[in-house]
Amino acid sequence: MITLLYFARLREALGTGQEQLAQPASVNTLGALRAHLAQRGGAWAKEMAEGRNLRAAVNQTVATADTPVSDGDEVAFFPPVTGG
Amino acid sequence: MITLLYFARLREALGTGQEQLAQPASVNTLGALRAHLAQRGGAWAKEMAEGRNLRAAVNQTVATADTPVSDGDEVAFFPPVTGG
Amino acid sequence: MKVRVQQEDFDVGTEIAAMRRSRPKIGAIASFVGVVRDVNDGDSVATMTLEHYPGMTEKSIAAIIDEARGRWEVLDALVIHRVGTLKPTDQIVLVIVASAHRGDAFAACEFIMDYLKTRAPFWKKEITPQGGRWVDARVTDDAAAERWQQPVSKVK
Amino acid sequence: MKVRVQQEDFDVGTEIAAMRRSRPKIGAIASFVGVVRDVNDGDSVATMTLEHYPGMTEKSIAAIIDEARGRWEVLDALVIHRVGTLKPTDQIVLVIVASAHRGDAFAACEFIMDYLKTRAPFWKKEITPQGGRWVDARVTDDAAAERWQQPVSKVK
Repeated sequence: MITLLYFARLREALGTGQEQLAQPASVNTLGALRAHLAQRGGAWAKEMAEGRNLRAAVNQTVATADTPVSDGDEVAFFPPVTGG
Repeated sequence: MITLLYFARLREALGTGQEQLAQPASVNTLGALRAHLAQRGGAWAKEMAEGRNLRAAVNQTVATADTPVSDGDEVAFFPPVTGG
Repeated sequence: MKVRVQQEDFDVGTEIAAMRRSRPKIGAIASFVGVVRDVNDGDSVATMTLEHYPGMTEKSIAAIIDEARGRWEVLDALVIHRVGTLKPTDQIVLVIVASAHRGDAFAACEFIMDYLKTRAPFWKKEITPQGGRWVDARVTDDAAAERWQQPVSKVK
Repeated sequence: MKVRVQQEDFDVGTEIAAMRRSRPKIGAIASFVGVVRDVNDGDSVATMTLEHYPGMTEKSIAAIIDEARGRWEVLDALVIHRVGTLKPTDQIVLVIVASAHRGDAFAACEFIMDYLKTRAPFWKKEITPQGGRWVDARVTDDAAAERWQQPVSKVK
């Protein structure tokens, strides 16, 4: 299973902050995972679209589209940060 | 009368922190006052010598050799500052 | 070097006193406090809610402090960032850097703040008379963080 | 804008809290605390005595704050400088600058410290195992103050 986390505006738009996902065979990278989630349609299609300014982390480290994703990973999606 | 103030290392070297001086006729500028004091000899000659790294203020404003000095003024001599 | 993410308020004086205690090599302590303003982008702000990513947030800040330690002489550093709901005039964030010299303390403190703004996973939602809105990331914050990429002159 | 020259210690938290109170335009507070170190120029320092020029010292610091206000957006500023005899780990000086934005707060705070070091009439005498000695002015302090003569980039 992959643990998926969503934060802030994204969490509200998707209506969930966390889910467990059985790793699909086609999904080996962060980019592929994002495309997989976009195929859910609706808010998912909109929020996960390639043009959206979305950040992600794999196992709590900032990640890019080609970052590998494996079973047991924690993957988080979130908007650009605005702390401080 | 001119009020003369000496601070820090200079105060210790001259053995005084404050004095009243009747304005000599030849003394109309800070530079002339310094030369006048240097003529006292001993520690005065040494501390007021032209080569010494000495700062001065007239009426609590940083002054240079050509700053005018008049009766009633407060003139301070001191080493470069080292606060903070 | 300490990182705390908490709902509770903090006291700068208490934290600086703890840092100074029995540390006679410290000559300079620079600190920064971020405060909730009552206006942002022209709208009045009633409250603000801060969300973070538990675990990653603390690790990100620790990495930012480590980077500062690699660039300047840092004897100690502390970052406290509040989460939850805050109102105008409330304190949001505290950065303290202790060094032997003031140039290092100032530079490392400002560096940590600039990087924290653009790298640590926090998100702000403001409640204004028009309703709630998530604060957008600022281009000026990216610019502030990016200027540290250039060589930095060291003044001690 | 306040200037205090005093023998008593100060508390940064208390001063920052007083500055924040009822001032919802303040978004950023940068502060600096100078601390007595136990070593200077290679010698151990037992105590340090600070002398000042009553009247001129306060006026000089007020002028430095005014200059900072002309360069950056400063909502409030406070300088406290202690005089008398201090020992290692004691606080010497406090500078606090409040602004809407952190870039202004940091720059104005560091500017005030750098100028205070080279322009405000204070003198330090250290007591070391070798006896008392007046601290010499530092070339690095002059350099730190001089860099503000150049145009300064503004980051908000």
